[in-house]
Amino acid sequence: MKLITAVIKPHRLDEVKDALQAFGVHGLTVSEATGYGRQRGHTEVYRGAEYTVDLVPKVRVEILTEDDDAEQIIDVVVKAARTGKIGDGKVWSLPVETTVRVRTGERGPDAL
Amino acid sequence: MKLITAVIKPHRLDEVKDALQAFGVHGLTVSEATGYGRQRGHTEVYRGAEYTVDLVPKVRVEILTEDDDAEQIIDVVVKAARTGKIGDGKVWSLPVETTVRVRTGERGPDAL
Amino acid sequence: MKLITAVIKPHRLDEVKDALQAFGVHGLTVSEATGYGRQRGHTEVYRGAEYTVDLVPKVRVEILTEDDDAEQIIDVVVKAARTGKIGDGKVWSLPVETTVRVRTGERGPDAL
Amino acid sequence: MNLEEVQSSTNIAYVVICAAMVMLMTPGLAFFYGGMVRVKSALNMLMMSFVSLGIVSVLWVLYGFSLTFSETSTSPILGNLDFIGFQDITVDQGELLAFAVFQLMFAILTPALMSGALADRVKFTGWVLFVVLWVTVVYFPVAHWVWAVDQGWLFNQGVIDFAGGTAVHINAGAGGLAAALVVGKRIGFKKDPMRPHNLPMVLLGAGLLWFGWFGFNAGSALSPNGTAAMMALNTQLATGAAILGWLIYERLRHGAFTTLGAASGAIAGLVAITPSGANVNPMGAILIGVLAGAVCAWAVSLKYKLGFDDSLDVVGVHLVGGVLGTLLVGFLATEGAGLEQFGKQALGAASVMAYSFVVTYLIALLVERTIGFRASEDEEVAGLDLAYHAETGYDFSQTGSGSVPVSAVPGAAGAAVTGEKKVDA
Amino acid sequence: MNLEEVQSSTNIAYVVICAAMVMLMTPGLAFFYGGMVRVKSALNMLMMSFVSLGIVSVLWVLYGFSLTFSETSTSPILGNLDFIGFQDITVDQGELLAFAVFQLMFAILTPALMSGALADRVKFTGWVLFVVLWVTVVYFPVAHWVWAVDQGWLFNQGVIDFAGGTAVHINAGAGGLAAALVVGKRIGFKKDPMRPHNLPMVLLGAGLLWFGWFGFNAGSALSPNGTAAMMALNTQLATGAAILGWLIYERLRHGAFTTLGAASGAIAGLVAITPSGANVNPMGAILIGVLAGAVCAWAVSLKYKLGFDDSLDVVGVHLVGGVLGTLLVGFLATEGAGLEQFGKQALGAASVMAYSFVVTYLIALLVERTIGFRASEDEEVAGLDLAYHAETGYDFSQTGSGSVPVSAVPGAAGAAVTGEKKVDA
Amino acid sequence: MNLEEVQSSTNIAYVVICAAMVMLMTPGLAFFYGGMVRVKSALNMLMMSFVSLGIVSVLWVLYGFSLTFSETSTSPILGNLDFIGFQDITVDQGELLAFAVFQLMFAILTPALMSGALADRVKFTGWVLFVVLWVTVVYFPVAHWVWAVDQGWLFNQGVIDFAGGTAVHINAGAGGLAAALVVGKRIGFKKDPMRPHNLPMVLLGAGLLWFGWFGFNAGSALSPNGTAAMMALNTQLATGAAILGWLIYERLRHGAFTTLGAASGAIAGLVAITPSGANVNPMGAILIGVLAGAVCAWAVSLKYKLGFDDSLDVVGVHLVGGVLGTLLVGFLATEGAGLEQFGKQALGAASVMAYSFVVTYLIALLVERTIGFRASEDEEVAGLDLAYHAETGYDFSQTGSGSVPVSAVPGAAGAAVTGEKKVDA
Ligand SMILES: Nc1ncnc2c1ncn2[C@@H]1O[C@H](COP(=O)(O)OP(=O)(O)O)[C@@H](O)[C@H]1O
Ligand SMILES: Nc1ncnc2c1ncn2[C@@H]1O[C@H](COP(=O)(O)OP(=O)(O)O)[C@@H](O)[C@H]1O
Ligand SMILES: Nc1ncnc2c1ncn2[C@@H]1O[C@H](COP(=O)(O)OP(=O)(O)O)[C@@H](O)[C@H]1O
Repeated sequence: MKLITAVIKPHRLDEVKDALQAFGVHGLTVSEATGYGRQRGHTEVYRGAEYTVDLVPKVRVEILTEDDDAEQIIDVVVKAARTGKIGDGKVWSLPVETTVRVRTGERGPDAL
Repeated sequence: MKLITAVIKPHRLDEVKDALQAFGVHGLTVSEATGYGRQRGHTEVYRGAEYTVDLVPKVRVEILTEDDDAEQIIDVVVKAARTGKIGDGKVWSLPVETTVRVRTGERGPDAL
Repeated sequence: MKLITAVIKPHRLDEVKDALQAFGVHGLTVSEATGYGRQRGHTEVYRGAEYTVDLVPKVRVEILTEDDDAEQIIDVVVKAARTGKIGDGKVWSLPVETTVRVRTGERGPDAL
Repeated sequence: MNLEEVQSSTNIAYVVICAAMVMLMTPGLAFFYGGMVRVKSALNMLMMSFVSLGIVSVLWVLYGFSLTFSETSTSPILGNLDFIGFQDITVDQGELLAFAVFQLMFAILTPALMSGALADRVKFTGWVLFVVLWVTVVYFPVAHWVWAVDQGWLFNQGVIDFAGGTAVHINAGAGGLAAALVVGKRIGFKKDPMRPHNLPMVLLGAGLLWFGWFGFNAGSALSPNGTAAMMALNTQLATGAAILGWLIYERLRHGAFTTLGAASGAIAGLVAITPSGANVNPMGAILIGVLAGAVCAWAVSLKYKLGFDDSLDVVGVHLVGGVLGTLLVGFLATEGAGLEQFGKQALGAASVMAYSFVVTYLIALLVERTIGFRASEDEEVAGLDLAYHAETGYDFSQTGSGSVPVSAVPGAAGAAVTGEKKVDA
Repeated sequence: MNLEEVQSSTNIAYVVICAAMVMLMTPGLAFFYGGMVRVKSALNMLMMSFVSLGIVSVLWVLYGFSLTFSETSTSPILGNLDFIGFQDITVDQGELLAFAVFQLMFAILTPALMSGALADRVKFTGWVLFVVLWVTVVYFPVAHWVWAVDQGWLFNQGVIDFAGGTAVHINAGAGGLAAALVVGKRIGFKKDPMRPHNLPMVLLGAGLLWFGWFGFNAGSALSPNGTAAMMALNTQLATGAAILGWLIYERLRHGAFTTLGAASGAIAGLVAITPSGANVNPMGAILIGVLAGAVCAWAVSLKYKLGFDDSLDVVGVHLVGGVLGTLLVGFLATEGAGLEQFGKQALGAASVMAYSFVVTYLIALLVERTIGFRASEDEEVAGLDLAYHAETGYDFSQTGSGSVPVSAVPGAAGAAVTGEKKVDA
Repeated sequence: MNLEEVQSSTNIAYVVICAAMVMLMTPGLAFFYGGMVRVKSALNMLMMSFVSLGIVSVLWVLYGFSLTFSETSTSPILGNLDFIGFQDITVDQGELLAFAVFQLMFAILTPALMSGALADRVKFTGWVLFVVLWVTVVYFPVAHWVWAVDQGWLFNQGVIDFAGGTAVHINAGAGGLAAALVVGKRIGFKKDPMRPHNLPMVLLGAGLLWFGWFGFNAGSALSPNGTAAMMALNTQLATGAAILGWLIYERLRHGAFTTLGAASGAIAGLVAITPSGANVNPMGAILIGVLAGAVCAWAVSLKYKLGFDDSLDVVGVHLVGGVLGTLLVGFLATEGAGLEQFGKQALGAASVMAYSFVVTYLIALLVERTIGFRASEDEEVAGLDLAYHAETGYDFSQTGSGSVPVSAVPGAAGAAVTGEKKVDA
């Protein structure tokens, strides 16, 4: 099993979700994040004090998947999340040792 | 060392925390998430526009643990988080290479 | 590639960010979390009902890095995040299998 | 133009503006209560107050005003039907119209007060029916008893209730308790933490209530005179003193000066000074306030001791504060204070309390047995906002759409349009 | 001191306080609208209203009041320049001054109403220029038509518009539609969910609007009399009834009683009762309200059917509600109701609608062609708050600085100071 | 009933309602300030204002009103003790009572204004003691100097201060500066970003302040007349113009029209117009407003240049705006403008500023040396809300309990009940 994590632009979430569904992935977990890299933030002004806010809003998407599908899912996500402008984000995958579905206790591929 | 991640229903957090404490786990990290899988969301209506909101609120719990305890902890979490209805969530574990306690610089099991 | 995760005190984020930048890390992802361990929370009172709130606000920082830099980056983070009081947090590292830059599709070290 | 007309014009200006101020108390109450509940039912809490603005306004014209204040009634119990539909009231009766809109605001606020006892667990339709029945069977009669000049039996007994200690606060407090008993406890009562989701909103509500209460109390003089001015001053003094009373109690007992305590203390003081009017002097008002703050701060813990789930402390604040204020006038009145007046005050408090408790209990039972009052367990756990209002209170997410992908679904009366939101097209 | 002076004093007290209440409507509107948009442009929405408070106040003294209400104008179309700069008005003319500040608040509110049609996608400087032109070329003339006693042509036609059904609501509704057509749809209209980011804020806005509307409606009597009192009562009744009308429609059509519906219904009722004044009786007010609630609840779906992006339903609520209220007076007026009055009402509604639509369209085009009206795509996607206001609405993060490390940058006029915030030093 | 009585009734109506409006300014101020601080101390900021409503109300009756406005005092410095406890004031003195409650609201607001200079870093008990001492030793005397007709020395000098440029704004501004110097800078001042946690709340505060300020300014006429109406108009004009002044300055200097700037500009304009009353004409009001907006926009940067941490710019807005407004009347007064009046104005401004600064400095020192004024470092870093109020401002979490498992602990005065919340049982 693999855990694929994608840190993407918030307004691409819908596309990524739709693309994954079309591919056949029927579950995922989403959370809010901020980040920076090449893309930097913006300036804010409060009563004459100017701040640079470095961190840009991002969304983190996590998908548990069987090993065989991992590469394809990465490709699906990368394609759907891409706008071509800096700050599009990163996708990475980690090896998972155990997976359990809480409701049933099923393990491994059955847990997905 | 393992990192056990559980994505569970928000209102089971207390039970999971209590069960872990009873088991002897004395630290964990919690964050907010949303997700979908078999369980889908709900409909919202704003001035006649109806939306389906797919993502359901979840809570993510992360526990660093020694290898030997990992299986048991997974069981403890799964048991405490279970309601038996869809959407109960997933638990997975990842292999951890290094762990450090920031305050002291201790590594490995001592860092927990 | 490694994924270094640090759960630290919120007000140390600036220092950690600055230290990483000085070291040469030019990207990271940040999200909000809460946690407990040795450090416990506080008491809140609402119309005479007293609650103990166990979970303490933390910030999670994630850094993707090449294998060779991992140890040094961990040290940089640990040093910058340290206040010496309990609750300073944990840092851990995980092995990463694939990394992709969404914008270009570059993989591995080039994706950072 | 003669003197009487000019005075009448002044009265109308005064009462109309005070009416607007009292209107604002119901939204104020909505925020006061809404900030105190968990986020998942916050909108429902707000709606319980706002819908009262709708329902009672209509009933007031239909029969409420007539049942309460018909000028020709001879019954000590209830008005007659002379003012039904406001059929014969014209613009020549400016003061009567101003009085009608002013008093309407009281009739709206009183049932809304009870919603605090029922937070997070009642069906919205059940609440609507409950409000309709309650104002009809409880509020209109009781207001007649107390305020119908030379008609209502409590009025004729000489009970002092300037602006609504009995008719509004004791009435709502006792009713809230009865309804809470019928409806039962929230799931997780005494076990789960249920901390306020937005304390600044609670303070906003308290601030608006306080502002509007000047209209409520000082406006009840109906003509701007020394009584009105004294009442305005006393209102401020009792409220300020009650904040101090509550905060000091809380600090001694629980170790902190809480924001929720300051807001609650303000309301407790406002409640307790309401019956007195200008019948007490400024030092009396301060005494009433400081006692109300401390006593209500203690009284809110009764629900844990006695085990009834009066969620937002309608009993602890409105019933206890109302009784306290009503009784204290007996001793503190600048004229005629003493055991006799105290007896009258006790009679007023007790009879309203008993009537409201019993009848409200029956009404709540009736609602529960017919269309249902208590929400289902699933609705309550998921939150009433989604269950009855199909809405979420806040969306501060980065995506501006709640990080929630949204796609269209078959609506109540529409066709499915997959992949986008369904609209009324 | 004579009777007239005392009555005048009463009038001044009344109108000055009502003016303050109407002032509060513009912040109220800001919250009503601001809560409805996505978080990334919420401040911009608030600012569109607040800047109107600045711009129109100044223009009013310079020439607005004179163009609208100069006492010596003989034109049915526009006032003259006699009151320019308020040069000859002194403290001896208390009632005139009170009237001037009261009416100023209407002139501020009306352009602000249109901002709802333009949510999330216009340049702030474009909006500023638009407001300047619009009040000058549209509002001041139209208000003269309707309200300049014995001068304005609609006034002389006998159109009943007590407090602004035509001059305010139809005017803003038609103008908002025209501007929205010029500016175009929001990116993602009909596709993306755009749910309100803060519904309690919407209710706060509705509550403040409602409160202020008593000043707006009842205050328009200018002297506190029976008409004022009847108007206050009718205002409350229509608003309450409209909440019910909207909620019932929504429940039948979409299956839920929404909070946004309750708030919207209240505004629809307030809009629809505005033209009638005391020309309808309380039952008439309830009828107007319940119809306005249901009809507007239906009308807000028109934008999806017809495909124009009137983002926050200025058309559905203000134009439709305003037309409905203006026409219904024709039939429901307690005096002189009938086809003839209906004809006059229709004339008033149609002429204001046509004039406002056409002229606003041209103004919006002018702004777009000169300094630009529509925001750039990048600005719109990232949110207007950052683009034009360099601010973020909320920061609830644990770090107290938005989990966002902040360092100084070269500002508009300053040197870079790396690693810390740049200040004006 | 005679003419005088009717006029008196009108005055009471007016002053009582204006008093309610001024009361609302203190909650308004609480939101204005509360939205500007970081979330971890937002409740504390709100409480600093709310507790003033409690403390000063009580002190006012005990001795404050008497020290300020006793009718029989012959001292130019301070009132006497004739009104202590309001012992001999009865409902027959309606206008006096109305005046007492009206002026009480000013005495509440003024110390609350200073809380902005002390944001996020003072002990709550220290603040309470500070307010008690400050109103007693600074506010009551200074208000007597300026407003005690034919008694106060500044009044007798002919200083024009219609509604409180000196007694309220310069007084609070200078006092705020002194206290901020004693208390020291926030940890992280000039280094950490400290952005407002809730800008819509800031605007809400500004809106409520603006509304209430009509009561404050126009109400200060005490009788509704031409002066009152002119003051109402001028209040609106200066405020609107100041928004524009601030926004334009900010755009030129920092490249953005900020929401915080619009809100701050409004307050700057309100402050600056306060002393003039109807002594300037509408064009003069606009001039005062636009200057106040631009000058205060510049003045808020002084704290970075000079290195004092006046956290929420009490100096930049209230002191600078108050001085500006007070001096400008010297030149712009419609009657008697010129160097002589300017000299009087300068005397008034300077003497209040000097007295307030010095005495406040000593009071703050006294508090610091006795019960302590500055919070501990740990309390400040963790946030004052938890430290002094045992509360958290918001909980928008999914769990409805803050994602925070909560279990009972030994409370201040109770036994531990592990695993569930501890209640007062
Ligand atoms: N080394 C890294 N470790 C973790 N997250 C990173 C790293 N570099 C970038 N990111 C995440 O990816 C996002 C986009 O990266 P950025 O360099 O701005 O754009 P791009 O990948 O298109 O060049 C960042 O906002 C951050 O959340
Ligand atoms: N493939 C997946 N990858 C990541 N998270 C998942 C995946 N499938 C489900 N989840 C998470 O688990 C939650 C529960 O899953 P769901 O399928 O709805 O219920 P159940 O596991 O009880 O069948 C989801 O809301 C989501 O957060
Ligand atoms: N076993 C664990 N698994 C995951 N996170 C942990 C664990 N133990 C501690 N943490 C995280 O580290 C934070 C600090 O831990 P704590 O024990 O309080 O302090 P310290 O590490 O300084 O002794 C916690 O708030 C929690 O977020």
